[in-house]
Amino acid sequence: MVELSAATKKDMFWNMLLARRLDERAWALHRQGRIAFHISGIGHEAAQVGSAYALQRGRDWVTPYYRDLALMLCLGYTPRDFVLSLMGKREETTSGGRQMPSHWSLRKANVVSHSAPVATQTPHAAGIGLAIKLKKEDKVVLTTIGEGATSQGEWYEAVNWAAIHKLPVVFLVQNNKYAISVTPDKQMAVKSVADKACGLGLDGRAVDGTNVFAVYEVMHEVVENARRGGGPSLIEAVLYRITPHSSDDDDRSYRSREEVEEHKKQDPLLIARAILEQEGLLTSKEVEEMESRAKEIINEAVSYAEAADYPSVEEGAYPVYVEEARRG
Amino acid sequence: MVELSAATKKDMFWNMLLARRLDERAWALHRQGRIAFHISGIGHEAAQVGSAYALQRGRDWVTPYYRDLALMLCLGYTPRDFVLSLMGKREETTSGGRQMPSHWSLRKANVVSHSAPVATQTPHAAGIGLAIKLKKEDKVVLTTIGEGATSQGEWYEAVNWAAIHKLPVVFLVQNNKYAISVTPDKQMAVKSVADKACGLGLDGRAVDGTNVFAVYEVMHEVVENARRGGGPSLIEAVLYRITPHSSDDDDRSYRSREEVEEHKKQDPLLIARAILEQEGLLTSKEVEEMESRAKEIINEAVSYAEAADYPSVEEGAYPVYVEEARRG
Amino acid sequence: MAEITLVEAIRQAMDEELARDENVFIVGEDVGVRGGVFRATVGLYEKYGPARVIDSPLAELSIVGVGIGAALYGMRPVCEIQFADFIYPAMNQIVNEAAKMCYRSNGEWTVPIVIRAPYGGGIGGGLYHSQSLEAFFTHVPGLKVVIPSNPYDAKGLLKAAVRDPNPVLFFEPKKGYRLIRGDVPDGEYTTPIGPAKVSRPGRDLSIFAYGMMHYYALQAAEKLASEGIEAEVVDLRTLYPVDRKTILESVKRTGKALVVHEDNLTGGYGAEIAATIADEGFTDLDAPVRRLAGPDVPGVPFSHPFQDWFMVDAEKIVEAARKLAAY
Amino acid sequence: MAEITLVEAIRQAMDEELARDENVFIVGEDVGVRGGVFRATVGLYEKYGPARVIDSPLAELSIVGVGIGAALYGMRPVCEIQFADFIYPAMNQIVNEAAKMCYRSNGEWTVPIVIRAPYGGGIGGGLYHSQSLEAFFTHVPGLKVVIPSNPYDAKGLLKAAVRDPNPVLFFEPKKGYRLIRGDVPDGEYTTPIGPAKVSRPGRDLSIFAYGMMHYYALQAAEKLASEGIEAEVVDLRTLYPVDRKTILESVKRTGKALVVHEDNLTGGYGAEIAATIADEGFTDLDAPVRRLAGPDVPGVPFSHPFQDWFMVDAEKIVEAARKLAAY
Ligand SMILES: Cc1ncc(C[n+]2csc(CCOP(=O)(O)OP(=O)(O)O)c2C)c(N)n1
Ligand SMILES: Cc1ncc(C[n+]2csc(CCOP(=O)(O)OP(=O)(O)O)c2C)c(N)n1
Ligand SMILES: [Mg+2]
Ligand SMILES: [Mg+2]
Repeated sequence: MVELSAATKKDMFWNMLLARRLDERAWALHRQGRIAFHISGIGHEAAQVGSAYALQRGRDWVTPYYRDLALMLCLGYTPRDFVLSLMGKREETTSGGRQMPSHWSLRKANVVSHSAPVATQTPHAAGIGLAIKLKKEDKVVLTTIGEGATSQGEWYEAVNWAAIHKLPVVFLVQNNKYAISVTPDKQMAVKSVADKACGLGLDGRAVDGTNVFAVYEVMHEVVENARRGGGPSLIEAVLYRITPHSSDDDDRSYRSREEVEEHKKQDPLLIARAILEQEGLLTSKEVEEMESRAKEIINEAVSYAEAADYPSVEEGAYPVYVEEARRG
Repeated sequence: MVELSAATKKDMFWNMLLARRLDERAWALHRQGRIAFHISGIGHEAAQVGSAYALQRGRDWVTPYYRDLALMLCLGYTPRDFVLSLMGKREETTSGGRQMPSHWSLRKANVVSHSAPVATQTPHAAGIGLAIKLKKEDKVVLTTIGEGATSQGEWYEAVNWAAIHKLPVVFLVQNNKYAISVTPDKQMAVKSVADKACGLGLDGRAVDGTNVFAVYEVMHEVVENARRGGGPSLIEAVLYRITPHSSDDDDRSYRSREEVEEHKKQDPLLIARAILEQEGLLTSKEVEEMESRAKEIINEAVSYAEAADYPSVEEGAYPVYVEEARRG
Repeated sequence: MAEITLVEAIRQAMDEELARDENVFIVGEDVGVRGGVFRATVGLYEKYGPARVIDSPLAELSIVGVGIGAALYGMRPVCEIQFADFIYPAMNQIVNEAAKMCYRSNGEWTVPIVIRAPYGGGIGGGLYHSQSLEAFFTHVPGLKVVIPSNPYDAKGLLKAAVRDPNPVLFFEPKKGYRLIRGDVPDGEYTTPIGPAKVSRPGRDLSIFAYGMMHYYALQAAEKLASEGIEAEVVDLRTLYPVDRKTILESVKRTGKALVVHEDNLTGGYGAEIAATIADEGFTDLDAPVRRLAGPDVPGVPFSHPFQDWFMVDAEKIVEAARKLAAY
Repeated sequence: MAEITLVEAIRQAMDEELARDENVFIVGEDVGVRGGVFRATVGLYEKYGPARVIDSPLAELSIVGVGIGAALYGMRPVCEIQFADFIYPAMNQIVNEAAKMCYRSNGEWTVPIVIRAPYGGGIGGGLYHSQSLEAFFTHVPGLKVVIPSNPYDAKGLLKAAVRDPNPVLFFEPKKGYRLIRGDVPDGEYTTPIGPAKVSRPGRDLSIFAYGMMHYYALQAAEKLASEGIEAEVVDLRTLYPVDRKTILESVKRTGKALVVHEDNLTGGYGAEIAATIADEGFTDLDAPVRRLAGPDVPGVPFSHPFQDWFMVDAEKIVEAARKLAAY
């Protein structure tokens, strides 16, 4: 594998930290009644940032899912974009306020718009992979998903396509142990999501999804393998959903506080920090600086978004067809 | 395994022979313009008869697919029923002439009505298995399908259910090497359909689908295992589709005559006969008797069906709802 | 008699049916310990156990497909689709299997299944948590499609649906889950699937509605009455097969018809009602048959001004009715 | 100019578009060496190779879902669904994804995909090889739905569909594949998606039809003319978004409307046409708006007397038109 530079490693940590603080702010805004909905990626940062850095960002393609805030920040999505989205403002970048928050789209970074019905993004990744292969290009597609959503036939059909045609697609499953309230033993009879690969004829591996560098290492390998024409891989990042499913959820009905507290010890942010500190790459002072930088950026984003306009209703009628698109 | 009696073995051979001759007659009727459509099970007899005999027939449940003529004959469907169906006559037993031929239904033998869209019968099998488990009964469900149709997400979701809940379902895949014109390498990246099982967490095995006794042995084992609460299995019966896909197909566009001729040497009927003759259980004379009995039965079926009435059109309006069913 | 919410009426219906018939079971995502994301099954897992209230894998096709299998065996599954928007993966099983089973087997096999799904907008759910899907299913012979507008009907219709030998799609106006309250008697009752109901008589025009829109239609009628316009409100309740008789009789009385739904206009459910009136009620008509519906965009957009723009409400009904009355 | 069959026109359209634009590719079951079960892609695999004419796994969801992905990347996939009856597994991808992509991304992403599917009965296909599915999709903003009735339009419309930046559903009347013949010019042309066409002018009533039913409607008009009834026949061609103007102008001329489709009546496509006329064309109407359609059963039953009973044909159109003209 490519050895990561100190600067890159710090950058990865910074993105994790920024994502975490932004996510926490979203929860705060929700408690304050300033936004109506938030779905959180807390606990998923290592899996996402480790994956993002394995890509040729801006060149490779991504069909993501709703927890991918940290991934998106690595790809050029900004805190301001996010808060605009939380508030449904006109300037909102993914949809002009049409979609719920965390339904990403970022054309300039080849991040495809996705919807709420889980797994629908997976066939898109296979199709993009097919197009890349037909055009004989050396790009890769990353698609992400939760472990629960791998129960959908849609996911199976998409992975099957990629395996048959040896498409340059990496299927990242963020196994956070819950699909809302449902645990993996009710989703699948295999011990690990990675085991699903053997029935589909592709490479499958599980990785510690709380360690950003471990994720990077595996993802870098399979991304480059795909780029070289080696075909798709299925990577399971094992982690834990630290927050309730979304701001609409009350997770006390289905899991104990103790269980959650126990898992907070495996916080990917703390783990990354510990590694960097141990390697002598990061000081407390630097972390403090990052913290205040994050706070500043996020404060600015919130003020900006709050002052921004809502869409005017006539715009809601468009663009149903491409001919009506203002920006296409 | 339970040792099969000589009588039973001969009976199995008889059902294979009857199915074969009936199937051949259907092709003849089609060539003569006396029927409009036929879809054939020639080459599939061993897989089906071996499976049928592994069931407690009339007690266990079956959600079949269109090639299962030999299976159906073992379960009490008659040649007369079949020819009535080929001709769309009023007395036709599966649907009163509403469905195309080979779309089975036989309530008295717990054979569920199925449709043409492939794989839709698989979730039904899982659901029946669930019901059996919920009611704590010791019945088993057999569901059959072609290898091509295992590409459907529907199939994956159904097998997944059965594996999670350890349902008493046996998934039999009749891998005849073609889905109309498409070969298995374009359907899946695994070498064998049986390999799909490992990704779903259930037992998977391939068996020589041209040898009725080999099929019986494996099927008997997994059926009884399921009955004992041991959970589902996936069995791939490897065989070859000797005829075109259906009477509408022209298979010369996608496979050579040589290939087909080569596979005719693995004719399940000839193989069964050779085994029984070698075991000294069957004489040429007995086979001749069976042949003339089959001819007689089939001739009778054709005359009967041809003389039978078509449905009268007013009946076509019913029964859309159960309340309108005449026989429910 | 107690005043309860719409969602509580639905919960009670399932509770009572689970108690009544051991063949009844619930299956869906998060219906178990979580009690459903809208809490429609709350307490049922604790009361009836994991064999009667089953947390499914996250896969709608199999929720319905497995339900159909169990129904074929004689069970009475009540399948929950978490949001109606997620029903599409199950379309094949609903339309090609459940709906056609009785007909295609000439009555040999039947599918007594209920598929419950919260539908509709106005709750900040954006394109994928706000859809109205009745138009996809009110075109499918073999299905019954029911949408209740109040707790009394919701309970009675859901209990009737569980006992119905046919597949029933039961769409629940999720915005009304806690908003709509009403009296429900203590004892056992069912409400027949089939008949529509004149929920408010009137002479100036007929308003045909269901679910959330019926709730608003009643509010609108109140307002209209204060202006001297007497609107007759008809709650369709069973959308398919539809009660054409009650519709046509109402038009005969009023001579004017306004069909209201929140789903987008073109090809929506209202088209069939309007078309029926334009044919069989033609000679009774004193005005064009009007439809008031959501705009023809792919869904309810998220941002709240957008959402308000999309949603039909009492005010918009008043306006449309006023114009029609003046025709 | 040469007289060719409907299916040959479709084949030519794909051939020419494959030649014109290297982003175009064909994907579906048996479209490769087999040339499609209806031979609509015959010769294309040999001519363009396995990278441009792709035999998919037997899985419709992924045919469309993978097609959408490729389209997002800038390709122009032409997806074949072997029979329209098998499109349901792909509903989620068509309705929730393809249709909503442009709107939900505010135009950032678009899905230029064509989904071809043979539809309709009269070919002995029973419940599952005879379905008409337009009503499911003519309710979905973001989609275009096209049904040609003759070789000229089929070729021109399919070429236009391939070039259209939006998702287009292209339903082909399979009974007409070899039955319907017509002249097609040698050179390049496209037929615009959108406008309906008055294919036969008349003054006594308007018949609105498409696909196979339009073919029969023309035959019926011929017969009616011999009885002194001048029927105007309108070929809708693009069902969604529909050309309301041409429809309403025709009703203005004739005062009477008969909407014909082979799909079952209730909630069928004709409801929207009838509803539009009952509203915007109300004052032009001299008679009830009539619909002639298949009976409300779950599908076309197999046995040939059943099939004849189900199918709308020229004779049944004549009869309905005669009654309406006499109203
Ligand atoms: C097709 C569909 N069904 C149901 C839902 C409702 N839903 C949203 S997220 C979710 C759980 C997803 O779990 P998982 O895939 O493990 O991802 P996670 O949220 O845990 O990251 C469910 C059931 C949905 N969005 N789409
Ligand atoms: C959902 C669906 N798509 C397409 C078809 C058309 N079709 C009928 S049989 C068949 C091939 C089936 O192949 P396989 O599953 O291998 O079974 P076999 O016919 O070889 O026994 C196809 C494509 C169908 N019936 N259903
Ligand atoms: Mg999860
Ligand atoms: Mg096969």
